[in-house]
Amino acid sequence: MPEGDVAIRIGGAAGDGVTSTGEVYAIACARSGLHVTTYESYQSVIRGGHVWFQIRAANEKRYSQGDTFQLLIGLDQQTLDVHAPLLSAPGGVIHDNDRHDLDEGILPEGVQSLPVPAQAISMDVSGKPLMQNVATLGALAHHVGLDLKVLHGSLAKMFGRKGEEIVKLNETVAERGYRHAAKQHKPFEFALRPNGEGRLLMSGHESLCLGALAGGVKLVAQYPMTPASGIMHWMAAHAKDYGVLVKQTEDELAAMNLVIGANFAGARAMTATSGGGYALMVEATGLAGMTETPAVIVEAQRVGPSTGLPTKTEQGDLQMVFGASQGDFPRIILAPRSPEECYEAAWRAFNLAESYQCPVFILTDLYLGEMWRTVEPPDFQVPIIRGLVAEDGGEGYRRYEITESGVSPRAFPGQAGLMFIAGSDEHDEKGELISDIRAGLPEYVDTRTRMMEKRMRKLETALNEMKPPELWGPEDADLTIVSWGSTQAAVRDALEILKGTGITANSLEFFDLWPLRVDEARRALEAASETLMVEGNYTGQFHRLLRAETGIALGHALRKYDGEPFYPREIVAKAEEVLRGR
Amino acid sequence: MPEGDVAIRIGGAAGDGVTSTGEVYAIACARSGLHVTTYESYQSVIRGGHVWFQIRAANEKRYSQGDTFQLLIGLDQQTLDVHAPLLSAPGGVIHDNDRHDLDEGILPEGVQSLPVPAQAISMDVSGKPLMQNVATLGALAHHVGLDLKVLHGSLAKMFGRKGEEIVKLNETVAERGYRHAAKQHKPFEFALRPNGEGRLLMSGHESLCLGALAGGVKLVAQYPMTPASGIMHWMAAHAKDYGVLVKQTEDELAAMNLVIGANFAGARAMTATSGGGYALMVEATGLAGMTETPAVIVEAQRVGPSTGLPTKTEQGDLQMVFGASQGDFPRIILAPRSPEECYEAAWRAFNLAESYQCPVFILTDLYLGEMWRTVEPPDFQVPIIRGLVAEDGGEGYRRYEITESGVSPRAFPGQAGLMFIAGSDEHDEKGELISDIRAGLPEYVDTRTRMMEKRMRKLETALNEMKPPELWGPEDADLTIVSWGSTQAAVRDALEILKGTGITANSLEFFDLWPLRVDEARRALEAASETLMVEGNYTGQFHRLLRAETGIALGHALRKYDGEPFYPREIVAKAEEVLRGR
Amino acid sequence: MAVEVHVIKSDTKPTWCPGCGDFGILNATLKAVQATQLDPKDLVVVSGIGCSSNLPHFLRSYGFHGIHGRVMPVATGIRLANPDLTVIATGGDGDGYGIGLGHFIHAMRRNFDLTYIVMNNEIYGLTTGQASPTSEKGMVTKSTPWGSIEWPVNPIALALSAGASYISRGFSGDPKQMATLIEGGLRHKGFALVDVFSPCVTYNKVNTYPFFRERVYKLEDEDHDTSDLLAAYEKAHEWGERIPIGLFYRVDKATYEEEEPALSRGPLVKQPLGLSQEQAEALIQEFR
Amino acid sequence: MAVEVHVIKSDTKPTWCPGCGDFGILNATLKAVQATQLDPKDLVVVSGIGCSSNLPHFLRSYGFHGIHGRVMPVATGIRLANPDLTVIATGGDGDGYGIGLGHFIHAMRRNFDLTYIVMNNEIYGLTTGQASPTSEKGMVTKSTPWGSIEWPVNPIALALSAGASYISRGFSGDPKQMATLIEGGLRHKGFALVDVFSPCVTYNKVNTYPFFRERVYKLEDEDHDTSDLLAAYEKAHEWGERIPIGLFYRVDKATYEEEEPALSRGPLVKQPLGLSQEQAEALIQEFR
Ligand SMILES: Cc1ncc(C[n+]2csc(CCOP(=O)(O)OP(=O)(O)O)c2C)c(N)n1
Ligand SMILES: Cc1ncc(C[n+]2csc(CCOP(=O)(O)OP(=O)(O)O)c2C)c(N)n1
Ligand code: SF4
Ligand code: SF4
Ligand SMILES: [Mg+2]
Ligand SMILES: [Mg+2]
Repeated sequence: MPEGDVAIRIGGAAGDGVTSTGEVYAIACARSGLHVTTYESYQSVIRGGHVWFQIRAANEKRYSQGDTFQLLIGLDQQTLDVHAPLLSAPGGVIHDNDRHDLDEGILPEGVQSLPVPAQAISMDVSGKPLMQNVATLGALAHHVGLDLKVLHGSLAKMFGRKGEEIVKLNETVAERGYRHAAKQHKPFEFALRPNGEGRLLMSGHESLCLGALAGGVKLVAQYPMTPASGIMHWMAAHAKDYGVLVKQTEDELAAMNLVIGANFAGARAMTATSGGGYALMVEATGLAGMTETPAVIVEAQRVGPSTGLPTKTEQGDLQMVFGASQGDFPRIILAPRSPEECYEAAWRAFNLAESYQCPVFILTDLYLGEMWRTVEPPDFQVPIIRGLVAEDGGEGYRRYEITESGVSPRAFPGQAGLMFIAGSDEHDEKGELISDIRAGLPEYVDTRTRMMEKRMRKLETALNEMKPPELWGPEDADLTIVSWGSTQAAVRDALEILKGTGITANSLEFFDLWPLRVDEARRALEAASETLMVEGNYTGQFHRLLRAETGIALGHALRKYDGEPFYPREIVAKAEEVLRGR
Repeated sequence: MPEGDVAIRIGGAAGDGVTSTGEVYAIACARSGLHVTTYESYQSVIRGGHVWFQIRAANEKRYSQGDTFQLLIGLDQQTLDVHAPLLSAPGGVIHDNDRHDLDEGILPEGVQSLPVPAQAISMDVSGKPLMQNVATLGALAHHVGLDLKVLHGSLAKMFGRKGEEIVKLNETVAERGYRHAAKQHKPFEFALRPNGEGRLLMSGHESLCLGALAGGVKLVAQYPMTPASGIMHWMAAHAKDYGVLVKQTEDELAAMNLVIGANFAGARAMTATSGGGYALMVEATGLAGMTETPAVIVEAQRVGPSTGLPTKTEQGDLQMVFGASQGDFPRIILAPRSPEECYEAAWRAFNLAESYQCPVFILTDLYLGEMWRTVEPPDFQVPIIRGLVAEDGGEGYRRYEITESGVSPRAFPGQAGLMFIAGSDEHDEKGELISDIRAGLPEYVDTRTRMMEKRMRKLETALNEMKPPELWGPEDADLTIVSWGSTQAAVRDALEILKGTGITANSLEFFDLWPLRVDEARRALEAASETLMVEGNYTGQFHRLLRAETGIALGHALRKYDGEPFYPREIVAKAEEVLRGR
Repeated sequence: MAVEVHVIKSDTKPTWCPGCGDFGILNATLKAVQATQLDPKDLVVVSGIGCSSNLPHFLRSYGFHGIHGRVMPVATGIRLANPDLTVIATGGDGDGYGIGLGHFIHAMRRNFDLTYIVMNNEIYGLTTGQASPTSEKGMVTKSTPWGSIEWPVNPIALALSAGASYISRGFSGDPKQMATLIEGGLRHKGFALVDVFSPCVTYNKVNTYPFFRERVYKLEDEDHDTSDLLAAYEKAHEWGERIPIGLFYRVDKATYEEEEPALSRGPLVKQPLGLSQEQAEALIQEFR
Repeated sequence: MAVEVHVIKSDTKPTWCPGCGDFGILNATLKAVQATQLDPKDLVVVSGIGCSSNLPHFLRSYGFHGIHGRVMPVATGIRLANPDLTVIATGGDGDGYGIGLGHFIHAMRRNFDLTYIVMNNEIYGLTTGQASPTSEKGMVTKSTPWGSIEWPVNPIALALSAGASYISRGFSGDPKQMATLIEGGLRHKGFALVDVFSPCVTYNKVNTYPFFRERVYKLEDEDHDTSDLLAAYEKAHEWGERIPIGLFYRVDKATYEEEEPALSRGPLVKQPLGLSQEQAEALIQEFR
């Protein structure tokens, strides 16, 4: 990593407090005005599993967790054994040598052992070993050159609700760790430039929740599932203050149907789940399509197939979401690239769902949803577009009126004179069934065709609101790296690295996936001299979609399906291979 | 229609006996050695809806129900009003003018009114009006030139289980109708050539059931859903004699999981459903994929989205089946083109499912599943291939052994020494979870990759057993008509018609859809001078798949989504338009 | 404003078979709605899929005719979005007690304030006659040509054990009692179940009008205490020669809607969308 | 052959939190299996998803660790394919009484011959602590930060009303009784439910070991008649100061497997595949 760009890693057993330790550090960095990105690796086990947390802080904006890390806090022996050999120099290992043995032989050159008597400090200050992490945090703050006061503030934020006394004890422990480190070693010359202008730090899913609130969400119905549960937890915690009804349902079938009922009644409602849970929403997705009821679905991907690796990341559900439910009907798929974009995707999703009266997906993943990143303060004054709504008491109201745009005026129960039945069977403009005594009669065969075309026209209308892929980097480049959704992070950082290799590359990033801006996509692909598609699944699900729509086969592909996010250097290596091959 | 090729249509209200009347006629034609194809149009209502049944009989093999019909039996007024104007000359309308009024003004030229006092005959013979249909059937037999004895035999087959007396009464009524018609009019000169060599008559789904029995099906778990219910009914009726356990489950989720349990235990088990029901099986499809458990799923498509038109046909679920469930895993998709091929698809599906230990779909549709057609007697000696199975008591058995083919040896509960746990979480070769305390550790990140690759390799191995598309007709042609599944029927008949127009066309037919024989597909498409894709859905779901796989965009598309099957002349018209446009 | 039956009845003619028990239920529902003098614009009738589930089309109110088995969550969603609306959920025995059984029980334990009318014909009608979860053991159907080998569900006993607060059973042959039961359900605050014996004249040749006429008796004619849970269980398990209809059990308890904090400000649909300046600022503070 | 516990116990070490109630259930299960002297090759342990559902990995038998909520249909499929196998179904309260509730009730009314052990910790463990269908009203969890507003399901009462033929409840704090209950279930012909209070020491701070120790009493210590349905209902609704554990109800009735004609020739997996010549000819006749 270049100067002014440092990643640290904290590892330990589940229950060791890896997450809270990392969080305090990340907050401290953000409050110091640094740009922060994080990645946490954990397991599908409640206690005892191995957890590690990487936090990157830099003077300039960065996107991914970074390839390398310079400092390691090892809270257990396994962390020292597994992660110490992976460190980059200059760097060090912060550990408590009263409790674990660091085999210095495994350290790369230029990486030092930086022992801290963390347990002893914690015992000394508080009489309990519980705060040993905080002692290592203090040491860490010194080594990277953070201000002790900022660290104190971050501890206060984290532990504030436990009372002032606890905060004080934590501060003392941190200070002792800091002082110990200061005596041992001068700060590394990482050239981080804390500047005091604090930044906001949030995860992709937190940002998405904010966007949903700004977009007027009124009801969230969900069944717990990693990595979507966090959305329910956040919403539940904020439900009272922000007037959101959070309903944990008995399963995902219920969640999706409940969201449809609520939207039918006029409340902006959403659900969130992961692939296995979404699989149970497939039938009701078609119900939303047919009844033209808005519905917002966050599909937070994780490793499949089936239960797979529940705590690991993948981009493997696009194909399911794209094909979900029998027959054809309009659907909209957004795949935000970053925590910032999660915010926008959320409020846009509600507007799109109500404008086009159809299901709208926000396709995130474990990596994006749970990564924390520093972001610019979001604009809370977002447009609220409720789409076509009928006036009370209109004579001869036709809920499914055939229009040029395909969009027909909605009515909400309680409105006078607009009573209608929303039906999952094919129906006419008024909403009357044509599946029973009318089916197959020439007149209604024609009605079916026209209703189908009306609904599908909404996709053409919606296309105008969809955003074309973004080309990032130089227009002319040796290589165009194509990606969608969260893979942006590694690609953008890879471009930075490539700059130093003499290769010019740019990044073609897709985020509004469906309806797809095919013309722009084709033009961009045709303009590329060489293309490399990077995506996190085995079969190249987006690659297939792109080819089906544009007919263009991308030159090269880099795919990952091991549960880990992309690392910039993997992309760099592949780019070099591709261009060497020319 | 050419000589020796006659279609008749019977129409009435649901409950009027349209189906049984048509069935007796179809049987009589089949027993007369004619080639029969049928199409029945009905509605999602139990009584009183409008039903019509078209039965085509010909001296030569035909595929579709045909474009035109020459004789109409009108059992109610609506039938006379709606269908009489659609008749082709020479032809006639058989109706009871004591009961309904045929407005002769609406008859096309050359079409005659052929009244029969059907109710009077029935009353006279049996004292009840119930057998009036049979009187019209008698008249019909005369008009097309069927042997009265054959009609009697067909009645005996149909009503045999109601007792000899009822059969006798029916025969008498039929004879009276026949004689009445004979006095009124000499047989039409349709040039049908009954030849006494009886043919087998069966529907697509009956043929599929036969194929499943031949292939060793032991358990069928299903939840009722048109048009798949017929499979359950047929199987239930044959369960005792053929040792098949038929379980109607509480829903489709249960059906699919039950099938997985049964296959895990070693019984060949299948389920059948339509789109909305399959939507509920999506999650468990991935379970079969991950645990490498065989499963055969008949997905009988009908009109979507959602409940749509439950009694109408469409090819709109390919995309759902293709994308079903999160993540990537091997699946096999067969789309038989004809009742004959349904038989083969069924037994092949079991062999493929056990050979590749994965879900295998048979994608039929309402049209194909319910159409009756005369077929050659199937060969009941089909190969039974159970795939790789471990020997009892093997030391160090690894259920998910990494092999070159991707296939690992199965073991069945009850086998000594091979105990293992099939798990939906990612696992190692032995079946132990790697999602909990191993997830994310470098060694197991690698295990995940290797397990994923092992599973996906099965698709490559299976490709060898998949059949390439069939090219029917002349190699060199002005136009290649591309279709999949049941659309073959109309395409093949369209080719016959095109022969008379100076256009040479051939038919490129896909039926083993996945894994797709891409090389052969590409070659065939590249060899075509002009291509027309014909499929029964709005967005061109197979078209999209073909383009994604081959990169080739087909020249033209004819799509239908009104619930009706394709008619040959629609394809002819489109073909003419395409070629005129050149 | 007095609401007459003809106002609530839609122009769409039911397509049920002549004699189908569902006609009686439609009429009883119309009568009950009229008795409550509910403005039909504030009524939503929600159903699944089945012959019975076509009912919403025959009322001139708002309606949602969803998918098979999911009537409960859709109805819940409507209630939670706007508790000013009266919600009638309806459908068949297959819809509610078969594929929808889980939702049914969870809805009851939550005590949502809605009325659920189940048109129980002990058969799958629309799919042309397969065994349903209430089909009796031994019943011959298309899917059980040698007789069903399953014991049927007992909806009344299940409702009791799930905690529904108004549990009743009617019979299409007695539309007057049924109207009273439905009206009682509409007036009841909490989950009201009205299970109705509704003969399918086409596919169920066992549980016919005469079958029920010979067997049913009214709970209100006997000394049944509708507040006694155990007595209700006892009645729920009565079957065979004598089959009770009427109100089995009723209890007052808080509804879900009453206890849900987000509804304390009124219906969700009447709340402003988006965030106020203060809310936005408070939120931002959390991320600093 | 005497089967020892160590033979049935797999080498895989449970990854449950130290102190988790599920350890007790595993041990009791091992003991019960041993007591029946079942050859582990003929045992299949089936589960869904959850902390509890990892249990199959800790036995050296066949196992199927499926998806969330679908343990019943998978277990059924195995039983129907091969009734020579003994099937234990297991999983959590969320798995069985939440998402899987419909299957649970339908399986009971069919009286499949299997034993279902539910590790009921009144919480969603694996997903880190949301309310479960058995969480008590008022319980604070991640999904109900202001207290749950739902009444919990009552699995025992539901099982009674669904027609299960062996209905019991154990407590992880009393592994001996639990082993007896599981063994009873394994020996019982028909559907056996063993609901177990299995404290989640990490996420459920209400229903702890002390909570149950203070409250539970054994039905066998009182004068409880396990053949009396109404008495069982009464006990099922007991909650609060005194909570009964033990066998609530038992009845002999035909199992589904016994009544299924296709199984009269023996297990499906032991039947020849394909058609005989005569069968083929008979079939062909139907289509002539
Ligand atoms: C997911 C799904 N599975 C199956 C069906 C087919 N289906 C339609 S109605 C019905 C059952 C009807 O029975 P019931 O609910 O008792 O209503 P009834 O027709 O008897 O009034 C079924 C299985 C469906 N529409 N959706
Ligand atoms: C369809 C689906 N939805 C959600 C999940 C996520 N999930 C995993 S375990 C679980 C619940 C666990 O609770 P419980 O069944 O009580 O088991 P416990 O962990 O408490 O033993 C959930 C919701 C899933 N795996 N599949
Ligand atoms: S089939 Fe039965 S339930 Fe359906 S409409 Fe006819 S009588 Fe009623
Ligand atoms: S989280 Fe609870 S249920 Fe899960 S292993 Fe830990 S103690 Fe047991
Ligand atoms: Mg019914
Ligand atoms: Mg639990």
